[in-house]
Amino acid sequence: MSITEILLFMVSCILTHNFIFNRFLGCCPFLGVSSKVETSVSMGLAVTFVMTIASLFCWLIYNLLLIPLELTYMNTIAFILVIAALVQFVEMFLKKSSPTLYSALGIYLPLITTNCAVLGVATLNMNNNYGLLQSVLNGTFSALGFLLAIVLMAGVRERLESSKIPACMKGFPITLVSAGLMAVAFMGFSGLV
Amino acid sequence: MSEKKSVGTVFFNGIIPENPTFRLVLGTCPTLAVTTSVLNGLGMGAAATFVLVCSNIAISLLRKFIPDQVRIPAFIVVICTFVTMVQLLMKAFLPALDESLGIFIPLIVVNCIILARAEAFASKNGPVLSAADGLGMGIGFTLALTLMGAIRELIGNGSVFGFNLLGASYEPMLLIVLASGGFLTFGLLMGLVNLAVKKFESKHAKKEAQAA
Amino acid sequence: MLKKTFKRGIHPLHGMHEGKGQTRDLTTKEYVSDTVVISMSMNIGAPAKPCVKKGDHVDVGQVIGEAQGFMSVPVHASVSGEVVAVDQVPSLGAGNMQAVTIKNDFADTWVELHPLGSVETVDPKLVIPAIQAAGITGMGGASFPTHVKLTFRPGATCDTIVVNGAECETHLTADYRLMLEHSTRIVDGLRAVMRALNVNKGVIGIEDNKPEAIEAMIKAAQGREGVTIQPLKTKYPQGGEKQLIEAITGRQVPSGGLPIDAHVVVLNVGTCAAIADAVIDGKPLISRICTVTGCVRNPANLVLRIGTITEDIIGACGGYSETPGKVVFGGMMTGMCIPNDQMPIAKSTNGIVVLNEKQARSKDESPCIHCGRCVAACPIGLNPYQIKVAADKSDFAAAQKLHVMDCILCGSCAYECPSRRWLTPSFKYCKDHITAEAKAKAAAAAEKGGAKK
Amino acid sequence: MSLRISTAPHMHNPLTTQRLMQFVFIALLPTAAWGVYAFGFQALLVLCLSMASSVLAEFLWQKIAKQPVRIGDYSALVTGLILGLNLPATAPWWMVIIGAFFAIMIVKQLFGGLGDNFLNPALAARAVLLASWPVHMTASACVNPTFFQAGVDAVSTATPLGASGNYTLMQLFLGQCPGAIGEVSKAAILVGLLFLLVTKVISWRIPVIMTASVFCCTMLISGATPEAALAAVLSGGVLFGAVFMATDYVTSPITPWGQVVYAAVIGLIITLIRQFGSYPEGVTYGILLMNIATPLIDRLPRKIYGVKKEAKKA
Repeated sequence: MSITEILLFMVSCILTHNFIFNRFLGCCPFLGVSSKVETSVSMGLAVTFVMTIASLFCWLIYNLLLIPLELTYMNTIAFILVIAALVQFVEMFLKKSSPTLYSALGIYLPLITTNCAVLGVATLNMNNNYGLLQSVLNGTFSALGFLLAIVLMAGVRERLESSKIPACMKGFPITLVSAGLMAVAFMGFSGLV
Repeated sequence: MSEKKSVGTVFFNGIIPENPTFRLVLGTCPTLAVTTSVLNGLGMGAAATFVLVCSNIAISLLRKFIPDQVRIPAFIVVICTFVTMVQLLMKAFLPALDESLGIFIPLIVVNCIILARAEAFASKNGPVLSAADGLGMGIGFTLALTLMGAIRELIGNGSVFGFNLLGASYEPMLLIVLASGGFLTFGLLMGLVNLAVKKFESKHAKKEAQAA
Repeated sequence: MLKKTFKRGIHPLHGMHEGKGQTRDLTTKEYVSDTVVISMSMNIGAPAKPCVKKGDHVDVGQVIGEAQGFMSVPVHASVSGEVVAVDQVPSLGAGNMQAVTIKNDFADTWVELHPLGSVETVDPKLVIPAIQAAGITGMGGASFPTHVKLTFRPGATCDTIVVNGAECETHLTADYRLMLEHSTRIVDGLRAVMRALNVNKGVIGIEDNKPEAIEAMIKAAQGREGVTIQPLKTKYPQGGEKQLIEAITGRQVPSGGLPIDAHVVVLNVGTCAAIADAVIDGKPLISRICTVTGCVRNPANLVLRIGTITEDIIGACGGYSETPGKVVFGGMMTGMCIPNDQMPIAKSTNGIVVLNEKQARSKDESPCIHCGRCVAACPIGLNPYQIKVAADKSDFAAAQKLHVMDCILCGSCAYECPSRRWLTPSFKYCKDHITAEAKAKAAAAAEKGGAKK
Repeated sequence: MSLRISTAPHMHNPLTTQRLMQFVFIALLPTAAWGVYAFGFQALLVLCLSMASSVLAEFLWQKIAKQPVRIGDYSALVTGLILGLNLPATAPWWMVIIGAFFAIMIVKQLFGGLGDNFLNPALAARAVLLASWPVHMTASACVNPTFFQAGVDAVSTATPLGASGNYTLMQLFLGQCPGAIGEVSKAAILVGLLFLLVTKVISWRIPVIMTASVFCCTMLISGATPEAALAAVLSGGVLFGAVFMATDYVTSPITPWGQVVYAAVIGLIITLIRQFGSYPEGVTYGILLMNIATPLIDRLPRKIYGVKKEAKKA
């Protein structure tokens, strides 16, 4: 891939096909962990980290193990095990090597196992027959798109904290409506790549 | 779990009081993504219900044998098995539906409703109750998805189940079937449900107060 | 001459000469009423203790309240006559306070005075005790005992004395008249302080809407060692201590610090004149210039004895011209409302502004529209709209994080707010609450420490 | 004798929210008048319908939610007018009503009403309408044929961007081109801008920097000549957006530097969407996207008197 292609791919993953606003992947943490800007940044970074390695390992497992063994129908089960193991491993590794990073990202890591964005990106890589580099880039850039979305959302939600929102709309409903309006704005990027 | 629960209450619990979509806000991704039409919503709901019931029963049966430390991976493997079954069955018999649900069928694995019920209910209760819980939750999820699908299809396409209801002169509001429309519909609907529940509860409380 | 100023700020009543037109050209007149009520608590710190009793005869300048400790100043009789009462009277903002009521015999007999002579020859060591003995507190509004301000904690140094002649408050012309009529006295007072503190730079800052005052002061400062006049741009709150220091020296007082942390002492022109009186004539502080304006028949700049009752003052100005809605001690931006016109003036009362019913009506808050006018106005650089959100939720920790403690309560944000939000009152509430909390904590900690011992 | 007591300050700048909104309304009148003149009676209908439904929506919501009715503050009226000016003159009546109700009820009141919405209501409604009924939103701008001598006939794009180069700079400037009702006459918009600046309703920062950013980005990204870049600034809704929509108090950053960043990035996004996107015009989306980023921009630290940076960290 040339630099231009990579750049375009980045714009596509982050803006045009944003995981949250376009593909609906990773909505649970997006709605759940976006009440404070600081925590949402941590969550976004943790997801970026895991999605990048997960894309790499899932690609390796799928292309070097499942295809030769003709076990491709086992992809879902293989991917989810890889992801669960990876998250566990990353957690242990971070705990030992970088306690500061661990204290920032630690509590979000177990949540990521069931973040459909991670399994989603692995499945998308497989469905689109991406190569190794493209898979990893897809993982990173898509996760950065998630990071962007969750941080923007957190900023908006912090502002909403002081608003006079009707009681029945407080919490998830208003967050969803905000996300909807944000998705409308993100539609502006459609066709950009 | 000292109190003995009846199968009926467990079943109905999932449909309204603890509706996974509107009250517990679990499994939001498929709710948003696939509800562009009633049929999709119904299909997704049915698939999830199937996995939910089966995995609940299986986990409930296996709960004595699964060591506590590895229970989450074990649950995931069990769930994943059923998801793969659904995936293959759907590909074989309902290829059109499989096409429109796409990536969200394998993603049932990470649908938080299923894991949450396995963890919160099936690993602590017997198979019959777990099956009732799974069915209740599944139907609650399906109802929510179908409702959302119906509303979005009606407004965004002028039809329900593919039948044109609003006449040829109706100009559909395309936005509702787009991504942002999903968020908007879900948010507004949840707000309405909250409002209704609140009204109901306050009325109930008033009646009780009057009775007392 | 180059006009200096600070960042941001506002222009209240711009184009109406800051509301000063009514009184700026009126020469000061002396007014003495037949009864004065002199509060024992006219300064920040400990109140004085009355040392006269009912029926006593007092002379002008006689000590009637003794200072209680270092953070306190004595109080002097402002008229001669008979003490008719020593009792509790309502005071501004602090519940009831002890006060001495004197019936004036209009003899104006003075106690024996002890003049120290020229400010250029006086022994510098005698200046600060003389200031304390004369009962001088900040005349600009804050009423901080001046001798305390001039006594530095160990290690602190001062290289500039800044004299505040900005008079940025609207409607007030007391300092302006003082600068015109007693220019030399102000310079004398400044020189006395400069010699007492061994500082060789004294700057008098004056807003450029008072060109006559600038001229008069330049003339008075001619040939006086180290004294310069600095014209300032007309902008509110130019006369705020921190803003004045920023404008004149380019330095900033560190957050939570005092002007001395920026090696500066700020004195009001009125305070300087009072210091000159105390040093040269040995006279205590018993009278001051006060602007009476707004809805009164004959607005005036009056020389009033401390303790003169508002009702008498208004009477001396021809009475109310409309039904009064609010009577404010001080200017419109930072002044305090008095509950009734029986309130006597204190050492720091530089003006009385009478508002009619319409001007006094309070306005309801409407929602914040994020217009940013408060941010553009705040001379400190705070985000008032954010602090208000925290204040409304009584989230004092959040307010503190947003630096509410650096707020100088100048009222600029509240003045500019198109939604009429009660910004400054909320911030005052926050600051008071946080200060009280910190005090309680310190007290509790001290008690604990004491118990351990 | 009883006197009122309150805390300082005891006076206020006479400029109230209501007055500010009135000023914005007045500033919009020249461009609205031009729109009606250029597009005829139909445009007037759209504007009136939009304003009426906005005010009605606000009134209904506040009645139903049992809130004090604040339609007297002109904010709903201004939203309605801006929305109307953002629509083509051919907009069908039901679309105008849906847009107005969406703007007031969902974008504004659902979030708590005036001051609490994080998106510009009129713009969000426009984006929703554009996504829902693209055909109506980009339908032929019905141009008053008696007025245009320049031979402009009904053109089927909402902005002249689709047919760029067909209009001279002068035509673009005066508004002899198709487009939404309010965005065509740049001259009328500039009159409004002048009014807003003189009355100090807005500062120069956002409008000037945003248009400058569009100009510079067009030259840099598209490699356009200065004349073409000027045409880019004068076409479509750049000026209307810069003067009336990006400057919306509620949804734009408060701090001066925040406003600079905000306006510059809007210009960049507009250029990117115009150049590469599938929509012909990017003003709506550029402003909406930066509305979303505004809470984050407002978090940028500011210099506070007497507070040192090191001290802040500790």
